This record gives sequence, C-alpha cells and structure tokens, in this order.
Amino acid sequence: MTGHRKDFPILAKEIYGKRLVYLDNAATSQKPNSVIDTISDFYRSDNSNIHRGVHYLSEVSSERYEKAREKVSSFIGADEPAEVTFTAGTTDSINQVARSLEPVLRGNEVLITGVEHHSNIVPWQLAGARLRAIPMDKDCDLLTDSIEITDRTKLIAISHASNVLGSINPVREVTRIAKEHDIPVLVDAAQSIQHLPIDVKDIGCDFLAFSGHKMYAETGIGVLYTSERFSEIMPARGGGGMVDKVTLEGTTYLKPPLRYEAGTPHIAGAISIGAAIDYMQGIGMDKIRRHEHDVYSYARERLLETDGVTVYGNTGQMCGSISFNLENIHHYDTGLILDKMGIAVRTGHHCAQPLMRTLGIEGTVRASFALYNTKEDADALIDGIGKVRMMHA
Amino acid sequence: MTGHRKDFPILAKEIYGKRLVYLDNAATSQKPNSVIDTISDFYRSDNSNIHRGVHYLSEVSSERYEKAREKVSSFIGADEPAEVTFTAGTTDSINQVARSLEPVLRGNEVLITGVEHHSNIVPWQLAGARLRAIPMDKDCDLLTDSIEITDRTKLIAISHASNVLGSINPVREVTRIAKEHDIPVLVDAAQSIQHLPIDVKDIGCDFLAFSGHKMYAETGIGVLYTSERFSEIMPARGGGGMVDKVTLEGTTYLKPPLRYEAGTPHIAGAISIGAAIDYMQGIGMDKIRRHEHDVYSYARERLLETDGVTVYGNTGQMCGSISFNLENIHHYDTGLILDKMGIAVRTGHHCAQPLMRTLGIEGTVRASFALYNTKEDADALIDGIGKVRMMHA
Amino acid sequence: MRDTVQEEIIKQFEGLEWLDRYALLISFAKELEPMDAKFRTEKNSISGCQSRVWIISHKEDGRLMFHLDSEAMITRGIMSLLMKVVNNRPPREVVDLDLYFIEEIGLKSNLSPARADGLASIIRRIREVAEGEMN
Amino acid sequence: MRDTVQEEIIKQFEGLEWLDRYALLISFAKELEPMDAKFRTEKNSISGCQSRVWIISHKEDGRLMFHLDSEAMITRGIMSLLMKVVNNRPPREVVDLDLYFIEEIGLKSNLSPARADGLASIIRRIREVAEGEMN
Ligand SMILES: Cc1ncc(COP(=O)(O)O)c(C=O)c1O
Ligand SMILES: Cc1ncc(COP(=O)(O)O)c(C=O)c1O
Repeated sequence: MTGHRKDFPILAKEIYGKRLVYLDNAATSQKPNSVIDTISDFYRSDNSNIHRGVHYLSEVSSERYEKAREKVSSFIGADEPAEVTFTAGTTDSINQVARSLEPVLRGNEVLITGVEHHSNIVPWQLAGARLRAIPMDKDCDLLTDSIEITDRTKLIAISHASNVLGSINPVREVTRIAKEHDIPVLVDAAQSIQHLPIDVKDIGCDFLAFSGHKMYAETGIGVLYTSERFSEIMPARGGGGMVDKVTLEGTTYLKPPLRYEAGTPHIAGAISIGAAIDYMQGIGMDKIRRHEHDVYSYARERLLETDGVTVYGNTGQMCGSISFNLENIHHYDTGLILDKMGIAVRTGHHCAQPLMRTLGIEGTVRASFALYNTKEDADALIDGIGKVRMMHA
Repeated sequence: MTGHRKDFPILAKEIYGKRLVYLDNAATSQKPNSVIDTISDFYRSDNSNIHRGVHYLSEVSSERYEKAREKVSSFIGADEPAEVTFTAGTTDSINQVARSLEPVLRGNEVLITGVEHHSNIVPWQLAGARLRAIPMDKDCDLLTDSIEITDRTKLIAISHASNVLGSINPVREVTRIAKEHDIPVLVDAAQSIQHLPIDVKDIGCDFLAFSGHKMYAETGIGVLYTSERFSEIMPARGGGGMVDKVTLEGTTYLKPPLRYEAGTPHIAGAISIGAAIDYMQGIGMDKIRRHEHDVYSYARERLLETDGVTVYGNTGQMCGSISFNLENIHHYDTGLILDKMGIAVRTGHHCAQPLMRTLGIEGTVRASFALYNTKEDADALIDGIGKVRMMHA
Repeated sequence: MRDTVQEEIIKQFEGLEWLDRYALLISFAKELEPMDAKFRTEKNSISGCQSRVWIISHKEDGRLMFHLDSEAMITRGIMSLLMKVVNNRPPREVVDLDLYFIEEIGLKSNLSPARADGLASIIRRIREVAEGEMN
Repeated sequence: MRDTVQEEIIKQFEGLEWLDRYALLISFAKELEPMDAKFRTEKNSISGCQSRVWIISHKEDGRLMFHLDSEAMITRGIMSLLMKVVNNRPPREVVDLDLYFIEEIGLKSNLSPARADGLASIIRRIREVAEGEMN
C-alpha cells in the first residue's frame, strides 16, 4: 500500500516550504492522475451530449456515461444499473429523495441520528418533516435497542460513518428493525464509500447517497441508489431527457434511471467516478480498508496518549475522521498553526451542529484520512500538535 | 476570427476518416485547451473543499471559486457577485426557482412561450403551476402585444433564444410589460449566453439561467442569477454550507449566494466557467456575435436556396440553431447519413415537443453553431444534404 | 451458431463503406411492403425509438411471422433484415436466436443501451412476443 | 497614507517566519484585557467567524474606543492590533482609515471574501459603528 501517494500529483506540492500532509479528506479527497487524465481526455476526444444524438461522439459519450453507471452499480452491489442515478452530490441526492417523498413526509417524521451532517437534516425540514434522533450513549454509539417507530415515522435516514467522529453506524441492524415496520431507510454513505466495501443488498437500504469528490473523483457529481421498489416515485426535478410526452397540460415520465436525471448530467463527472472506482478496485477495497484502518488506529492511539488532547467518540468500528481538541486551546488556533506546518486539517462544527451541542463544544479539530495517508502523516500531526501546545504555553 | 478551431483539440479529430464538422453545439459545446487545462491544473495543484477550511489549499480553492463568481457576475452585468448562484445547469437553475417559488405558483399560472425547452416547462408543472403560452405568429415570432396577464399569473418564464429555431425572443419587451404588472420574469439563457452579449440589468429580468457546458465550460455546472429583490426567498435545497444555525427543530439560513448553494458545489466546474469567460472575452463577445452571425446567415441562406429543404421559423434576430427537414426524408435518416460524413447534427424533437406539435412535425434536423464554426462547415453541411438526397432518390 | 440467412446478409455488407451500407439498407427498405396504416397504432409502436417503429405478428403453421415498419428508411432497412432473419421460425427458435449479424454489419452501436433509439428494444419486443407464443 | 501605529506593527512582524508571526500574535493576545463576560452576548458578536468575536465600543472626548475579543488566541491577537490602530481616533478618521498593515503582516488571506471567518466582517462592523457615530 505504500507508494500510492505518488499517484496524486497535488501531494508533491510544498505548502509554506513544507511537505503537504493532507488530512482534510472528509471534506474532499485529492485526485489520482488516472482520474485527472480521464477528465481531460474525455474533453479532448469524446465530449458530446448524450442519449439523444445520432452522431458518433454522442454515441461514444453515451456509452462511456452508461459504462460509469454500470461500474457504480456493481461497486455498490445494486441489482441493476437502472437503480443508480447520477446527481450533483450527496446533498443533492438527499434533497431529491426528500422532494420525491415530500407528499408522504410532510407533517410526519423522519428518524435520524445525533451525529448527522446538515445535509441529512435540512432537506427533511424543507420537505416539512419533523426530525427525531435515535438515542446514543455517551460515546455517541447508536442505541439501536431504543429505536422507537411510531405511526408518523415514514423514513429512517442515517449516516453510514460520522464525518466528525469517524464512528460507523450499525446500518444493517437499523435496516433490519426498519423492515419489521416496513419503513424505508436512506443511508448517507458520504463518509464510507471511499473507506469500506459497500453492498446495498447486504445493507438492505432503499436509498444510498454519496459524493464523487470524496472518493477521488470530480466535484459536482454524486450518486443516488434507489431500490427497485421506489422506481416509480415522482421525480424531484423536471426537464430534458426524463420525459416521455410533454404538453402544457401535463407530462409523463420515462423509467429510471432517466426518470431521475433531468437536464444534461455531469457527463465528465460520472465518467470520473468510473475512473475513481477503477483506481480503487485496482488497489482493492479490502486492502484500502486494512491500510486505512492501520493508519487510523495508529493516529487515534497516538492522539489518545498525547497530553492535553481530548478525542471525541469511541465506538468499535471507525473510519476516516478523528475529532479532537487541545486543552485550553481553541480549535481554530490549532488549525491555523498546523496549516503553517503544511498540515491541512479542518476545524469548526463540520456541518454537524446538533452533535456539537450534544458534546457541549463549539467545534473540533478534525484529521481525516485517505488511502494515501501514512503513519508518517500521523506522526507529523502529533509533532504539529506539540508545536501548537508549545506556542500556547 | 479564423483560427479558433485550433484552440479546440477535439476538432482535430477525424470521424470515420473525415474531418469533424461539429454542428451540435446547442446540445453541448466543445472545450478550448485553456478550459481543459484549467480543470486539470486545478486538480493537480489547488484542489480542496471551500469556505470552511483553515488551510492553505482551502483558501486558494475558495478564492478561485469566488473569483469565478465575480467573473460571471460582471459577464452578465449583475449588480454584485452575491446575485450569482452556481447550480448544476440550466435545468437545475430553473428547478430551483420553481421549488423556491412553489408556495406562490401552486394552483396559479406561469406564462411561457410556444418554443420552450422541456426544462422550462416541466419544473413549473412539478411546482403545481398551470402553463399558458404567449401567442406567436406563423413564423413562431412572439406576439408580445397579445401577452395577457391575469390575477393568477405569477411568473413569466421565457427562453432568450430557441434551441430549435434559433429565434431570439424580445425579452426586453417582455420584462417591460411584466414590470407594469409587477410580475417577475425568468429568462432561460441556455442558448444565448454563448452567442450574445448579455446584461441582466438591461434585460430587466429577475432570474437568468444558463449552463456551463454550452458555453465552452464543464458539464455539471450552471448559473442562476437572482436579482437582489429575491434574495430572501426560501432556498430550494438544504445542506452544508448554507445554514446559520441548525437544530432538529428548525434552521436559519445564510444570505445569498451561500444560501442557495447547499452542499459542496462543483468547484472545478465553476472555475471552468471562469476560464471559459476569459476565453470568450479574450476574443470579444461582439466579435463572436459578428462572426457567428455571418456563418449562421450564410448557412441559413444556403439551406433556403437548396431544393427540397424546409427551414423552420423566421424571425429577424437569430442565433445558434437552424432547424430543417428534407422533403420526404426522415430527419433520423438525414442525421445518420450526415454522421457518416463526419457531420454531427442532432435530430428529433430537441426537447421541445409542444413546438413540434405546433409545427405539425415529429422532429427536425438541427445544425447549431459555435464560435469555431466557419462557412466551410456550412458548405460541408450543404454537400452532405446533397448526398442524403441522392441516396434517397 | 451461424445460420445461412445471417451469413448471406453479412456477405452482402462485406467490404462496403458506411454510406454504401446505408444505401443498401435503404434499398432493402424500399422493397419492404409498407404496414397498413390501420396497424400503425400507439399500441403496436415501440417506444424509445428516434424514428417511430411498429411491430405486428401472427403465427402460421406454428411459425412466427413479424411485420415491422418505420418512418425512417435506414431503420426500415434494418427492420427488413430482421424480418428476413427472424421470420418463419418456431417461437422457441426465435427466443434462442443469436442475432450476430447486427454486430457484423456494423450496426452494433444502434444496439447500445445508451441509445434511446436502440434496436435493443425492438429485439426485446420480438423475443417477448416469441416467449408469449411458446406457452 | 501611512501612519505610525501601523508602521510600528509592520516593523515588529518584519522578517518573521509564519510560526513566529503567530507566536507574536498570541503574545499580543495574552496582553489584551479580556472582555467582561456580560458583554459577550449574541448581540455583540460578529457572525460568520470561525472563532467567536465580540465587539463593543464607546466614545471618549469625541474619539472612538473599541474593545474586541475572541475565544481564539490568534484572532484575539489580531483584534488587539486592530484596537491599537483604530482606537482613540475621531469617527471620521476611523471610517477613512486604510488598514494596510493587515496585508503587510501577511493576514490578507483572512480578509478574503471567500472565508466565512473573514476579518472583513469585523472591519466592516468597525466602520459601521464609526459611520453611525459621525451623525
Ligand atoms: C433553451 C434551453 N433551455 C434549457 C436547456 C437545458 O439545459 P441543460 O440540459 O444544460 O440543463 C437547454 C439545453 O438543451 C436549452 O436549449
Ligand atoms: C456524512 C456527510 N453527509 C453529507 C455530506 C455532504 O456531501 P456533499 O457536500 O458532497 O454534498 C458530507 C460532506 O461533508 C458528509 O460528511
């Protein structure tokens, strides 16, 4: 697993004359050469609009776009490509589901968890649903035994992994309980798709949402998996490419996936997801998981044994993010000083204000890992923290 | 104006051993090297998530993203960058307006024209509005004298230029009339932004929508201009980056433009629009208009003087698209044969079924022009048409 | 499994330039007996085609006979080839038939799932009809 | 227009490495008298900052006196510099003041409109207060 750093050209960059230690992967990942080249090659030799053309380039583009859909489909274990819709990102995916299910949700309830990202909170509010959080213990572990489903509960929407704590939610257990009550489950996989092998059939969810840019692909592209039993819900958006017959009086819609892709999609973005999947599969998701787990555990342990560091959350299964604070030092100061040492972390509430309120804090410093990070990066972080503490002494 | 073809690497390609004559620009434009390189350079050296980072790359990315917003703002003559929202495309822009205005539109009426693209039809239907078309004459010219505004009319939504006919709608005249009744106007500029100098203040519209991919930039990115007086409407989407305070009970939103950009935006896409604007302004929009007008008029004239060709629509001001059919020859056959001669056109209803119904046809062959097209391309089209007719003789 | 009708078609297209292949398809189209207007209904049409395509069928002595038609000549030419290959076979054979000639005469791109006008949906319909007739 | 307070600040930062600049800001922060908790209210806070920032002001003999504070030490250090530069001037002068030292000591990126935590909003607030006091 060593040596993947060199696949990512940006990582060769020096920041303030220091080696870049990029630990802001939960915000967005860097891109390997193969993905960057796929995008420019596409624009240099195949670019065209898709689906509706009679000409050669349009055929090639359509084929590459649909190929990317197939790759995503098999990457997440969907039954067929038609269950995969390309969207603009996780946030967009969740908003589309909220919009489509609005008639059911309005005035009713969506069950979430206490660690959700705003993107899995606000869309449900805009659709007129009330939100209730599944209880968690003091380590922010979900108490699935306390899931309480009422007549008003119309959906459970939970993140697979927390973008703040790195904790992995027991999604399988949640879908099992939801099935008993025939409640659909949406899984926000924004922070798991790049770290864990994922199989939607195994998870048993009805919707799965994630972003390209956090999994080594382009910005502006995301995925919404929709299980076949929701293939006939109202499309959230209207426009070209998703309709059968249009009159001013009314419109009929095509079948999925076209039904849910109004307008010209982000063709290059979809193709870049295909390239990113090729890249990850070239290494192997299991191998990525093992390597990241090693680095993640090492970093977490070193942080825990560092004086004056509080690390948040503590569940058995974790990936991606570690959140911490230094005693008597504001997270913003920590972030600014680390930055000047070439270490990129994120600070603040990480779009998870309800969790911050539960933890009784304003924000954290978050270090988040990708396949190219190493124990060396974790060491650099620990050294940096030493420096931050010294400067505040 | 000659010589711009060489800025577009894809145009050097041969299709079936023939020089590529790309006349499907209304579907999507090709990209100049400067835009392609901007995208890959961004991923190679600056990529990061924006707005919420304390670190160097995040600062650089944020700055480049906001710079792009400023470029768009001055390109369209907005009062300030905050009036410019990045979206996923024209379709997305229009859907966002429809969603935000839904409380006003539902059960009421949106006035459109008879030449609209489905993307300016279906979103209003999904928002529960009824549609009525402003009458047009037999040449598909808008009869602005016949605009009839009732108590139920809550919005006028018109395309600036038709993607089928190439006709330019009298948008200024429409906004003037709308202002008398205090009705907001949305202009779909998907087919004008790449061809005409545009000034939103001069047009006097409240909303303007267009796509990056049709103006030499990336797929998956678009723009929605919203005049300051609509700066406090409900956001259409919820998620990270657009909220002030979030609790499970309720949420407050930031001011524009952040308010309308939920989730991680298409950062590279936005930057690519900036690069595309630089490219176009490097040539000059007036010069582009003059050149395109020459080529367009030439092509139209040659088509009109070709035996057995019907050209649709006939207004004074035109740009971009020309739609036609060959006598007794199906548009699909025409398109397939032209393709094999290296000439890329589009055939079908062009996502404008209501217009097709008005014209009493199933579809057309559409040739659409960009700044890199020349009279030579028009000649190739005419030659190709000759060949198509010969093969059907 | 190769079959003689397809082999013959492939031979006719062999070595032809693209425009000549289309010219040949158009000549086949011209020979095809047009479908009576009364059968050109919504119900008999196949959706998702760039040019409208209609299909009807009947059984003669246990063998399936399809009649296909389209507004567009090239599509019509392909329909005529499909009829040559598919017709006059028992349903079971139609279901199992490997229509390899499509790829070999260069029309595979028309089969791509990416294309709304895919030949794929026409072939799917033919197979569905045949399956229905097997029971 | 150059002014002596800013010149002096710039001199102190001259030639320093980034970490030393921050260390200096932190030392200024430590010298700053903390704002009484009762003034640290929502109303006195400036929104859009990554670390919370509070601002209060009063006039003494026609001169404006600001008190700024923040939870974060580096921000607090910047606040302390701002107070040194801005305080004790008539409102008109505050409105017109060119705060060039910010760029020269390398904090310009904290001013970028792209950053929610921009110093820009703090400076805007100072100017607004001063404008209000001019009338
Ligand atoms: C007039 C018009 N409006 C809207 C659209 C939709 O644009 P997009 O597919 O980029 O969302 C198009 C593109 O075909 C168009 O021509
Ligand atoms: C758990 C989680 N959900 C949703 C999102 C939103 O993703 P995007 O901004 O790509 O739409 C994020 C990204 O920060 C996330 O971490």
